[in-house]
Amino acid sequence: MGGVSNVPLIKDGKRLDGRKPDELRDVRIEAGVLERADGSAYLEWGSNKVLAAVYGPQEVLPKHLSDPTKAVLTYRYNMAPFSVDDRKRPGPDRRSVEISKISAEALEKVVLLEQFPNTMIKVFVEVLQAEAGTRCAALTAASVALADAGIPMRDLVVACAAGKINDTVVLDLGKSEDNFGQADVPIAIVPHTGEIVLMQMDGDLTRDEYTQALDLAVKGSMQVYELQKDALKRRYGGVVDEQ
Amino acid sequence: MGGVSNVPLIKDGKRLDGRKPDELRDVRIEAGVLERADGSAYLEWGSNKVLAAVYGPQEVLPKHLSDPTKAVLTYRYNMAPFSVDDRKRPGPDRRSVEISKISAEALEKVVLLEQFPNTMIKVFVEVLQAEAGTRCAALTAASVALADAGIPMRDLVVACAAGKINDTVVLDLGKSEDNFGQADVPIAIVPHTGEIVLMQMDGDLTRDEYTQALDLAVKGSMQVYELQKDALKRRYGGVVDEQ
Amino acid sequence: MGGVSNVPLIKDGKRLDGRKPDELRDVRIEAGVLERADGSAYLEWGSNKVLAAVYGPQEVLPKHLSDPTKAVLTYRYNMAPFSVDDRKRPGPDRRSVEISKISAEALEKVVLLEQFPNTMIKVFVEVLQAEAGTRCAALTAASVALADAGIPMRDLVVACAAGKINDTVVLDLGKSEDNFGQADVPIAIVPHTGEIVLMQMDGDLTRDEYTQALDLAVKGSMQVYELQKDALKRRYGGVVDEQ
Amino acid sequence: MSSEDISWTVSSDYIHHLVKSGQRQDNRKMDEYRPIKLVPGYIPNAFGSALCKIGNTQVVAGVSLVVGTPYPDSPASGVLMTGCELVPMASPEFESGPPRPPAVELARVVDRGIRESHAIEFDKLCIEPKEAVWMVMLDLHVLDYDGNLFDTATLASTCAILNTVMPKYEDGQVIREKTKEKLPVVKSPVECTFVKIGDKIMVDPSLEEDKAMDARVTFATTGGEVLCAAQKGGSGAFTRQELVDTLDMTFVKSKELRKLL
Amino acid sequence: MSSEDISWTVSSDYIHHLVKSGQRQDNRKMDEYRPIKLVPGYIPNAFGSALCKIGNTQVVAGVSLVVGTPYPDSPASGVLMTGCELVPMASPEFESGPPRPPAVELARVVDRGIRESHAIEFDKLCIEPKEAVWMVMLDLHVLDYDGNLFDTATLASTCAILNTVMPKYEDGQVIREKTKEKLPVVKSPVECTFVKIGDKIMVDPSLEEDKAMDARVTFATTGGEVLCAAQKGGSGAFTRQELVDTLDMTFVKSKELRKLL
Amino acid sequence: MSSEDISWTVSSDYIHHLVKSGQRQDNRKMDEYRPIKLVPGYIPNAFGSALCKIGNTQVVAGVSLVVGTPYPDSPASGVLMTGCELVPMASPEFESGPPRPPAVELARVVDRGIRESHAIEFDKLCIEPKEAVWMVMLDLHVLDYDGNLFDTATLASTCAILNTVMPKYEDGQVIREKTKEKLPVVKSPVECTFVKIGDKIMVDPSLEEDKAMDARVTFATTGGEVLCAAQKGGSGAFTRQELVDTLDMTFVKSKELRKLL
Repeated sequence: MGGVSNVPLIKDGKRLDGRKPDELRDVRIEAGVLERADGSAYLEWGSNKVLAAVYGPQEVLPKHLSDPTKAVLTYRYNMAPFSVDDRKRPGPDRRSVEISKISAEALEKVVLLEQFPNTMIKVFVEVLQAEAGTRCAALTAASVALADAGIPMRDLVVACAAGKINDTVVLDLGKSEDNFGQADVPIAIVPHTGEIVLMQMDGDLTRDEYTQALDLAVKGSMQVYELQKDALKRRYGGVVDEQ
Repeated sequence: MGGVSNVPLIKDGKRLDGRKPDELRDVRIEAGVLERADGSAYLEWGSNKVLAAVYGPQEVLPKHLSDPTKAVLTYRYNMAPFSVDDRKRPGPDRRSVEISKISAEALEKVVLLEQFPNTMIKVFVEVLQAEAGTRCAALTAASVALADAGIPMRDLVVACAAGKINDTVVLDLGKSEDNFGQADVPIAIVPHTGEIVLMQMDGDLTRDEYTQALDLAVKGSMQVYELQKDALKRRYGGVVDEQ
Repeated sequence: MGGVSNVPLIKDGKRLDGRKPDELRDVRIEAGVLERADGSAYLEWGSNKVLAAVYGPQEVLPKHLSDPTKAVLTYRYNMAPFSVDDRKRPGPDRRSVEISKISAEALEKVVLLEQFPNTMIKVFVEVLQAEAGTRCAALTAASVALADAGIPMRDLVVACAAGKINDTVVLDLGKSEDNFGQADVPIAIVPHTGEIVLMQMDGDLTRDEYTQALDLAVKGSMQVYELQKDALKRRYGGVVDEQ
Repeated sequence: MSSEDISWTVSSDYIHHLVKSGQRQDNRKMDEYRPIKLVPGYIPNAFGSALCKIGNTQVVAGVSLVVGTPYPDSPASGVLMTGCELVPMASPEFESGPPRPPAVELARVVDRGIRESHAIEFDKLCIEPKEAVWMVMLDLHVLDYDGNLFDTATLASTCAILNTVMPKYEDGQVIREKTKEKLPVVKSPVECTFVKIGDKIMVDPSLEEDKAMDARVTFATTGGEVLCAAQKGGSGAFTRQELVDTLDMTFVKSKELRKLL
Repeated sequence: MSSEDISWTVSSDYIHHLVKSGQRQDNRKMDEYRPIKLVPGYIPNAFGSALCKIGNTQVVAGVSLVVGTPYPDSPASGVLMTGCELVPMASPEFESGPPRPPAVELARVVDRGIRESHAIEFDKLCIEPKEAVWMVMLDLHVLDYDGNLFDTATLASTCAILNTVMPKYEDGQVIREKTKEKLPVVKSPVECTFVKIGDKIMVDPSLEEDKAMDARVTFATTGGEVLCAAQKGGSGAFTRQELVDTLDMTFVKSKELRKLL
Repeated sequence: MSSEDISWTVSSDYIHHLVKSGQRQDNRKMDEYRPIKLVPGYIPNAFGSALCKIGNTQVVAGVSLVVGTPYPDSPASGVLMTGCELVPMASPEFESGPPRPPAVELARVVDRGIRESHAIEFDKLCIEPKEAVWMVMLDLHVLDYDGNLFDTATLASTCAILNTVMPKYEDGQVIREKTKEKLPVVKSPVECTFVKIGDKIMVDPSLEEDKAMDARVTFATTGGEVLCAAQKGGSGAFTRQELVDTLDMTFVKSKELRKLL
């Protein structure tokens, strides 16, 4: 985050792309888009385009990673080389390793891993076009792909960020807001309980701004949750069991 | 390939090195040249110098690559750092990975892999000096090394290229012909049946030129096949069983 | 080594840091300095700072490296990035691979590996600050860490170097002596037998200079051996069993 | 032998059986492609891109343009570099990590089709001889593998380079902003892949046919019935006549493919 | 399940049991740190360094200064690069080889604390815009892992950058000799880490608590009650209120930590 | 324990038994080399090269000359870089992939013999101080491993640098064409390797002796009875006297080896 910046990002209560402070970018989700994967989802969030696929539960390879008490969940966040302006060298960098780690931990809270001991559930997310907020988009898509694969879960996980620009707490930072803003707080929640399973923050925030950001991000997450459920309903033509 | 080029490569029906269009460079083959390998061959083809070694059939490591229905054949084409003008960095590059893959596939057609389930046959070729046509030289040497190792085969595999220079289809491109020519068509055949087990092409060719190149490369291959058999006869002092 | 050099390194019988030709730098050893390792030692040798840790005997991973006749001993010499003036890229370079190999071989002479078949003993040495002579400092510390871990040994191993500067054979080269000197001969010995278990040399030496250097390095090693024993006595508050 | 291997053996026997009686699993004719969908500019932020679907196989090709040093032996020519990731999303057989032989072969066969057709006018990509040229970074991202990657990836790639626009270049700096100038592309190479199963040969192999195939051949052509690259794969063999016949068929099918561009 | 895994399971059950009754294994209060030792300049040869011990956890941070090219989007700013090796000396679970996810996360969370606090005045590290800037290479070397790496590594790092002196720079060459000029550091970021075990939350987790924890949260703060970075980890969850409460506690404990610098 | 390991154990016992009675498996004397064959210029295209065979061990050394930047601490000196691949062709124990410890040790011991003898006049390899110097890339390619790699590789290497000719250098460009000017080499370092089996010491170990040895020592010498490098290996030990005796023997045998150059 750039610290205090003179770039004007809000004018007359509107953000550069016309959104209100508490307004999400357009989000579109489609479940079941790939032939080979056991479950999949395509998600557009603003200009972000991500694809998530799930394989498993399946045999654990290499075998010594196997856990007799529960399934092992792996998560691979990957950016296509052409997804960003400066071509990204193929293969994992440190940023994607970190995102993969905390995203796997977030999903472990809801997936009923203990039902599938000695197996592996693999989640793959490919970012095809990136424009701020890809970790939230990826995790949101992954959660739909898990449901599409029929993996039993306590609930979906849904992610959304809030941030601070021009000293104002706003929802879902866009690209220039991410570049010139003052703080970003991506979170992921379990919608039915409001529990927070992923949370990062960078920039600078007072205690009050932080609580505002948390509350706003939860609110945004709940809106995206509706779109997740819609996508699954469209796919399965019925009512999703909300347990 | 350089496309249409003004470099004169044929003059008065002769090529720069004095060869006729359908003439091979000198080829010299010797079987059984290494102590440690189970089979080996040394081959000079023009200025190319290649050495092939075979180990196996032997235990498969790592074990999960083992196939209960047949032997696994691996092929490693490798260039010594000093084999080319610009020092080659040690280790496989994409070109040698591709050559290794299609060369292994070519040999799989003739080696009686089904006689050795759960084993591995390893073929290693080192290019010590390279001057156009190393993949054909390597595969030709590998085939002799397999025979020298006593691995049962339906037939040898023999490789040779044809190409196009100055709008003429010619046999076995040399280095400057490779650099300034219009097309190259390396193939490998099973001599007894004439079947084609390796074929690549780059440059530009009409349908007729392509068929001419195929026929010329088959003709060249049959000449090299005689030298393969000679090498094995010299090594084993008798007649090679042609089954 | 720089060959014949005009840099004056000895003046009035004293070296640049005031030492006499046969004088060691200050050496300080402390055993049992880490919580997690099974054995450990911290050693300062002049400005060198090294830390050694030992784990084992423990299960061999991967299993196929297991030896049914004895324990496998591994040794990892590693320099921290900030240990040298020009930041060292993390990870093993060729120098540390070589040092690790010959140091493991030196320890294999004294550790009673045959008492622990099918296990692994791992020695790790981290060089935190480097100033000539780190391989000797590391091996000396490793040997104390092995004793601290309670691994049975025939004897400790102790290492020290001699070298040649300004045509004089001297003990334990310092940094500028290493840079501008004429030869360096690091050795490691088994003190009770005087046997030499590690020896390297570079620079130029006549036969007589070489034997002088060997003898001087053995003498230095015996002094350091006393410090190793002191460190173990301080740790265990009693007399070390010298078998 | 894992259960997956066994299921492929069963499937492979079935395919061989079907093919012997002149049929394909999805009732296609031997010379018939599955439905093809091509989306130019699929990644709007990239300088060039396309999504291609043949049947359920999906490949995205994206083009990045960077400034680099030319090769010493062609100091005034741009450079093409083709990379391929067979990401594990696309198939249970694909694994993370550096490209394995199938990914390397795919990238190199697609690259050869484009390079050897002289589709890109590399001499127009020189900025300063010996010093700076445009490097065309073509990245293939396979999202779903349901057979015939070569033809799908080549269609996506040719479509992507055809819609590539150049970035701005000012004062020795690349400005990441699109211009109206297009990447100079003058040919439209496409590739046709055939597999041989038993003694039958068919175009556009499905996943099951890819697995069951004895041998595979791919021809890259430009317009005007000119062959510019070829690659045989698989542990089986072709006769000379089969290669000539598949090349003839290639000229026919390529025209259909080229119409999609 | 190896014998080590089993022993951890037992230990973890024990920790859960203890915590339920409001106790910690070493009798600490929930908001109490273990003893902390900080040795500035621990590696005299380095341009900046420190050893930090919290309990038995030991981390050395070392700073190297090298001249490099700035990033195109900040052509007049120095660069911070934070690396971390979890060397196998420090724990039986750590392995040699390229950094694994826990090492990457540690390096990135420490880096974020320093970077986002704007502790280093990067604009003062420009030598020649677009051409040459100082790169601050911060290397974390974990020697003994007994819990709570984040806070230990951050204390060592902040202490190291605070005592870093600049090398000489003459005629476009770095002279490896220390000057009297210090690295321009204007803030003292510290991090506080809490773990949640069952429904209890405690600061500065021991090794056993790190293993037994359901969820972890780390807050980086500068003086003046400003939050500059945060990271949640672990497969458990926090409520909104728990995050706000731990942040409040962070402001209190950070003052204590900052006194050590 | 695989069947190969068992066969080596048997072979090793046999060798120990033989040696105890003062014999070697091939009836050589303790101070006798196997037949040596040296082919200078074995790779005519390389700037320098040689094939060396000692017994059935075969090593090719090749020299490439490239222009590079000098090290900051010797800005007017050329650079020697020695690489080694123990390609899997040469022995069933060698594996593909990055060099393992034995390959690293081999490359470094050969390199040290050449470097420390001051055989190459590095100060004559400066093109432009601080900017450009010749880098001598010496690559060792082991083709058949039948014992005693160190001496074989060093003979091949010294022979290769002795026959190395310089490329053309015009207008700041290397022209890959040989000149009449030779690489400035003024010494002929060779290495002699001994192994200790039980209490016997013998020169030029065969493969079986390499496997059975307790300890190994290598001395590199130049003419005039000057020692320039040494390396002890193996898990056994030498006495002081043994090291002095083998060094004396080295001076004798080195003269024989040097005659082959």
